Amino acid sequence: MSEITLVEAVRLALARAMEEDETVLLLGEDIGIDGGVFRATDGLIERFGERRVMDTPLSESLFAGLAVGLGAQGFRPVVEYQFMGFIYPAIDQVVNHAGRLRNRTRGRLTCPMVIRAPYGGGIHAPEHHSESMEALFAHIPGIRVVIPSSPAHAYGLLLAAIRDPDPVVFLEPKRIYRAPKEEIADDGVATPLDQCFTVREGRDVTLITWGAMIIETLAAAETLAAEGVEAEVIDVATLKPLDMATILSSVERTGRCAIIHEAPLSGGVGAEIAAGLANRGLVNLLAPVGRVAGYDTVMPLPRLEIYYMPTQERILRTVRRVLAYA
Amino acid sequence: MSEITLVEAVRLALARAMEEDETVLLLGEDIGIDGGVFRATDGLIERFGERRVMDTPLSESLFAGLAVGLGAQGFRPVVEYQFMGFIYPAIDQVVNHAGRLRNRTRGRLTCPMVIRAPYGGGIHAPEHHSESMEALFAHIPGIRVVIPSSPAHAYGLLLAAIRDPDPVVFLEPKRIYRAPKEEIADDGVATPLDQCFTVREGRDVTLITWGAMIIETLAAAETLAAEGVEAEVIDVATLKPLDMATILSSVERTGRCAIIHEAPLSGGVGAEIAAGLANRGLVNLLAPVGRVAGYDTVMPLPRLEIYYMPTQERILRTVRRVLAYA
Amino acid sequence: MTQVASFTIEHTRYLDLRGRPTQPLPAFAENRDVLIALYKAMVLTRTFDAKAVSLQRTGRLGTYASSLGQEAVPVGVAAAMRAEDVFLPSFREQGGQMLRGVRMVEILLYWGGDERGSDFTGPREDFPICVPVGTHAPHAVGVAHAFQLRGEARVAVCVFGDGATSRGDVYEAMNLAGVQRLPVVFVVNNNQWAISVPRARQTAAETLAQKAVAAGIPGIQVDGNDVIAVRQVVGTAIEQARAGEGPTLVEALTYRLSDHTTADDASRYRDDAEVSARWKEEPITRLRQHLSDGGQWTKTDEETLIGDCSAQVEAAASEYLATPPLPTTSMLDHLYATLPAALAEQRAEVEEATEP
Amino acid sequence: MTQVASFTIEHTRYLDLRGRPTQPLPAFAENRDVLIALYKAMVLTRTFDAKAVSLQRTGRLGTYASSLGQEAVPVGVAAAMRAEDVFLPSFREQGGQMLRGVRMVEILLYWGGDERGSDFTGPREDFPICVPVGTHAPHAVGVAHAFQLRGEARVAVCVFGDGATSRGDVYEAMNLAGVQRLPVVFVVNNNQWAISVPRARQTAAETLAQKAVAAGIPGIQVDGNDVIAVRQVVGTAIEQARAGEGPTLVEALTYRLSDHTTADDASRYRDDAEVSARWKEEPITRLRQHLSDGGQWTKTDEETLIGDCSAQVEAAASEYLATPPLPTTSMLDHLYATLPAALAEQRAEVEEATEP
Ligand SMILES: Cc1ncc(C[n+]2csc(CCOP(=O)(O)OP(=O)(O)O)c2C)c(N)n1
Ligand SMILES: Cc1ncc(C[n+]2csc(CCOP(=O)(O)OP(=O)(O)O)c2C)c(N)n1
Ligand SMILES: [Mg+2]
Ligand SMILES: [Mg+2]
Repeated sequence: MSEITLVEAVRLALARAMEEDETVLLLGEDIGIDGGVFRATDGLIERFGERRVMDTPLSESLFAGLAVGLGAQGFRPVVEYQFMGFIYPAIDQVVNHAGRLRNRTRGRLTCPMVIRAPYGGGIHAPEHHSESMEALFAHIPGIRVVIPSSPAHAYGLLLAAIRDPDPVVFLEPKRIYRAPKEEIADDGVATPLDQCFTVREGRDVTLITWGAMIIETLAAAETLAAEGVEAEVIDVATLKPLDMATILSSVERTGRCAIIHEAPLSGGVGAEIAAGLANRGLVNLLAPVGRVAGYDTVMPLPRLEIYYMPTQERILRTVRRVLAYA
Repeated sequence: MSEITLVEAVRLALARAMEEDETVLLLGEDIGIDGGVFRATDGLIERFGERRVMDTPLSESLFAGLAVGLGAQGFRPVVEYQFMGFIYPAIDQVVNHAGRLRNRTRGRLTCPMVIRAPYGGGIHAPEHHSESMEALFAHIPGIRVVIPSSPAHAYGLLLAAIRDPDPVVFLEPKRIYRAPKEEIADDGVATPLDQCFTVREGRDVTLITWGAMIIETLAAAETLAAEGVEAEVIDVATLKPLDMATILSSVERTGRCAIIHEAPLSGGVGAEIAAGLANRGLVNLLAPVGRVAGYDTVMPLPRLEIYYMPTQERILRTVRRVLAYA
Repeated sequence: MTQVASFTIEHTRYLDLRGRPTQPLPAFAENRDVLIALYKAMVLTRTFDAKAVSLQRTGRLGTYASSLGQEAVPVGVAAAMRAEDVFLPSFREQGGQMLRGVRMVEILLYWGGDERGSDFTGPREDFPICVPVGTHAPHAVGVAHAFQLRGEARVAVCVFGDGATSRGDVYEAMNLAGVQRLPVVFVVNNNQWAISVPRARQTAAETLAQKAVAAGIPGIQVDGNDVIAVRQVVGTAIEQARAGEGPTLVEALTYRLSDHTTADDASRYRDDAEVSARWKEEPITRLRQHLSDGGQWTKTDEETLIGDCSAQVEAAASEYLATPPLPTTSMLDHLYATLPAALAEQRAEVEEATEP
Repeated sequence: MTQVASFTIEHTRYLDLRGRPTQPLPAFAENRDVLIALYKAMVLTRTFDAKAVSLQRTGRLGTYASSLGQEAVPVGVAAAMRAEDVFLPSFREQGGQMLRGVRMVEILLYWGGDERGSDFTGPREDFPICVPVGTHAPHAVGVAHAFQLRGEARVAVCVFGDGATSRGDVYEAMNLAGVQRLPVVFVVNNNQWAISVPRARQTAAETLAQKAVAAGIPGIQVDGNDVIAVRQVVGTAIEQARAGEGPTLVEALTYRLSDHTTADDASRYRDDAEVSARWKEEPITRLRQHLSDGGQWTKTDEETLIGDCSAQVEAAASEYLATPPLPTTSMLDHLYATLPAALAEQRAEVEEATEP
């Protein structure tokens, strides 16, 4: 067992899934000999051959639909969209077909497919390469939206996503692709979907986040701990369907909470969590629900991107407001 | 002045806008001699000619991008997507271009375009013809999302949308295309965007909705009134950017509220409203924020669609719970 | 300037407008039973369409897309397929679905607004009707890719309209099929109209078959009102695909004699004279003429057939009308393989809201 | 079978690999100054690319896409355009942007992560760089449509790569341009690679020019390393479009001698031998050879030019490096024409969060 990065964990999960189930296939741009622009599929074409690791033409509208056809035929295609900024042509197929093929045929045809894409900012990437648009998918019926926040979760959740009999959009926080590292036993054990994870326990305030923002959120929790405030930190992991139960039970104990995400504030997945609290958790709320998010604007080009993304300081500012409320 | 329907009001606004500004153009499938499948553009090709009312090939990916090009050149294209179920190929252009052309060129090039589409259920339409996916657009930076709830608003808001210098997604609730009717003076007066409308005043509870659900919501308010409960009803109208101020000030008075929409519950625009309340309105909330929405599933085919959409009964059930809470 | 590539598009027809052979018929067409089966399938389709339209007109069916005048396309295509092939229709190929074993009651259920209509008892791997125009072309390519991966001698057959050829995803699908030499056949049912948009406004291309050139695959035109030609040309394409020789695009030239759907009024945008003229080309009369010219079809045969078709269609309609609705909770029960815990509450709400 | 349509694709070249005419040159190429201007523009482009790559390597610029070896395409295209035409580049046409008046410092600002880089002082109606591959083809059609509506004799010129030809929206754009006979010229910069995907895996089509056949518009191939041919063939297409004769697709055959971008390592997927062989075809040496064969270019000319180009590029780089960053609130100030009230609070938060 050695320490590996998140992107290596993705690769490990892909290899494991392909090893154990020959219906698992990879499709996407530059995933073959190039190993993907982030090397998530490095070495897989050598290991599993061109039949199972297919470089596609540059046709983003097509991929998701191609996966629907393969899925209906019993394959488990895993499609890589090179960056989330190029995933939007998939939405038509995801809404109109992938998310409903099982329902509309009463289970006669199904779509056990995974759409993978790196997402999020913070790596000084070119225009259109840093967005977080997970909320667009989290509203679509019939699919799952899953985001890992660590190498171990990337491994376990991706295995679960591939084995899941329904379509999963699996978004990888590229800012933490290469660090931190984590020890992973390549044991083929999946991490459960549809479930939030409490990554830090605390009694004073609940911080809810996912993806790369786990780093700043945990850092903020440490800062608070030094001040004697114990923050509970929840990694949402599966954004759809959303495990409100875990969130509600935490807030029931802490009475206070803040939600942190990179995506634009309005209509982000944080809104759904806050709405769930406003409905089923109101009785426990001792303070307004804080949200720290990207602003409702286009992700700026690299020179300003750090001013767009939630920082530890911004998180602390909001959490302190939430804590101070009486 | 005579009573007209919502779809006639759309047509009236289009004609008025085309009359007063020759840069206004219509594009879409079957909008010419056929007048659009709902007749929204009936007679406009005869009046304004083929140059300004253009039947396009069946290319939904293209339309939004075509409008970006026309918009950058100073035209004001109004693009009809025949049904919201076919609008998804536009999302790529809306996220990656329309919503950001002004920002990325610092205002050198702009996109004064409108995307129109009928949306929503309740007319027993075929598969893919009844969805409400406004939330997908309401999360996209740089655009507006506007939904009228009456003929007068359709007229006024569409004029405002066309005159607005930025892209607007204008969704028309087709269930109320033909009824009720309303008197409209074709006076060219726009209805302000970025603003909610209080369509009924009341002190006991705030009901927040948009589009065709205004009918069931107002009916529920009447039922409640008969029982001595005065509901305030807010028509959101512009879903993005969202006028939380009006909503907050209403809930400040009533202390209780329910949000009603046809779209699936999770991640619907109702979530953002509830989140705003959980944050800025918490102090005033005397009861959990109720949400009455479509279920998190695919809109059923016509035989079950009435069981999917919020009814007056479902609204009343939730509102009564909200009222009963102490 | 040097010429670096050249292409031609060919057109095939076997029967002229009066049913007389214009060239030697393909072997299958020498077999009376085969031709009569094709004829019957077309007549059944037309009978079914008429009934569906009348059910719609009387409020007992939702919007419906008739295939009046175009029966030779779906019937010819389905007849050219093997049972183990996979059919991916658009929304106007009921004639082909029926021939492949989809029950008429299922088709009625679908258009009547009941999801069970897409849960065929018949060809279980065939795709359901596809409403978003052209979005099933990528599925066909995925299905064909599955066949290729498994080394199966099966073919995916995808039918779409002239309008669909303007959709980028149809092009993307054909292009990938070309790169991978997939066992898929694309058939354009070119009925000259996409609702109110005439073929000429859909594209400047002289033929729709030439859309194939962009994908580097063969494109060919066929008289879509000549069921012998459709079956022959599509059949050859299918067998080539089966043999590993890659995909083909077939453009079948026909004409939509009906409104676009029951929700449409074609008289708003189309001359009656044009429609009348096109009635002379429709496929059923043409084949009947051919059969009776050869002494293979009598008035009695015709009467028997009409009676048979009506009886079958009426029985299907009765079964459809007698089908009780789905339970309301079914709207959540088939969304995922297992209902996620997060949806349990909503399911309970559906039940609660619909309690009598 | 009857033949109903046929198509041919032609290829044009004027200079062979050693710069010797293979056929009579077009009129403009008889003018020394014109050829030298093309030559200078290509050398400036190459100098600029080298500087940009070195800025990136030293951490002073973001990811950058060099046009090494492909300079003749953007330069030839831009040279064929009029000032009032509108250029819609992909992300590898800096040579064309520069020739049209976009300042080098602006290009550096863009790739350095500053939005002002797309607010050209130069051709104000030209589109900024387009990163999502092929998504600007619909814009080009919109721009051309605007010209047609206003009756202006202007042309939209859109350049994209071989990879982009697999995108459905590029096809949809060409198809509409065909239907409306719009004044637009599409140029495929076929540099044989889309990152690691070779041309042959992008499509089974023998040429990319034949993608035009699907749209019913002319498609033509040109030697993209022969700037005379590019300028001539694209120029003819532009003038036809201007004259109302509709759109053309030009495929320019060239080769990407560099990595895809500075973020790429082409040695992972491409043989060095292939690259070395292609160095023999690159456009700058070829034109220099032609000029010196005609006694029109001396060693001194060359040295002066190199010095000039370096000086210009260094000046631009200094100006770029000295540009202070944008105010943080600018991220909200240009989103809408007027900041919506709902965003005022967020703007205040940006200010608050970035206070020193
Ligand atoms: C993507 C999409 N856009 C629009 C529609 C609405 N619509 C239904 S059928 C149709 C025309 C289709 O024309 P064609 O492809 O020629 O098929 P036909 O109806 O003639 O069989 C349109 C525009 C749709 N169903 N899907
Ligand atoms: C829609 C989209 N998909 C993927 C990418 C990532 N990407 C950037 S350039 C490129 C290859 C483009 O190839 P080509 O069109 O041949 O242009 P070239 O880079 O060779 O000039 C890819 C896949 C992108 N920018 N946009
Ligand atoms: Mg048609
Ligand atoms: Mg390329």
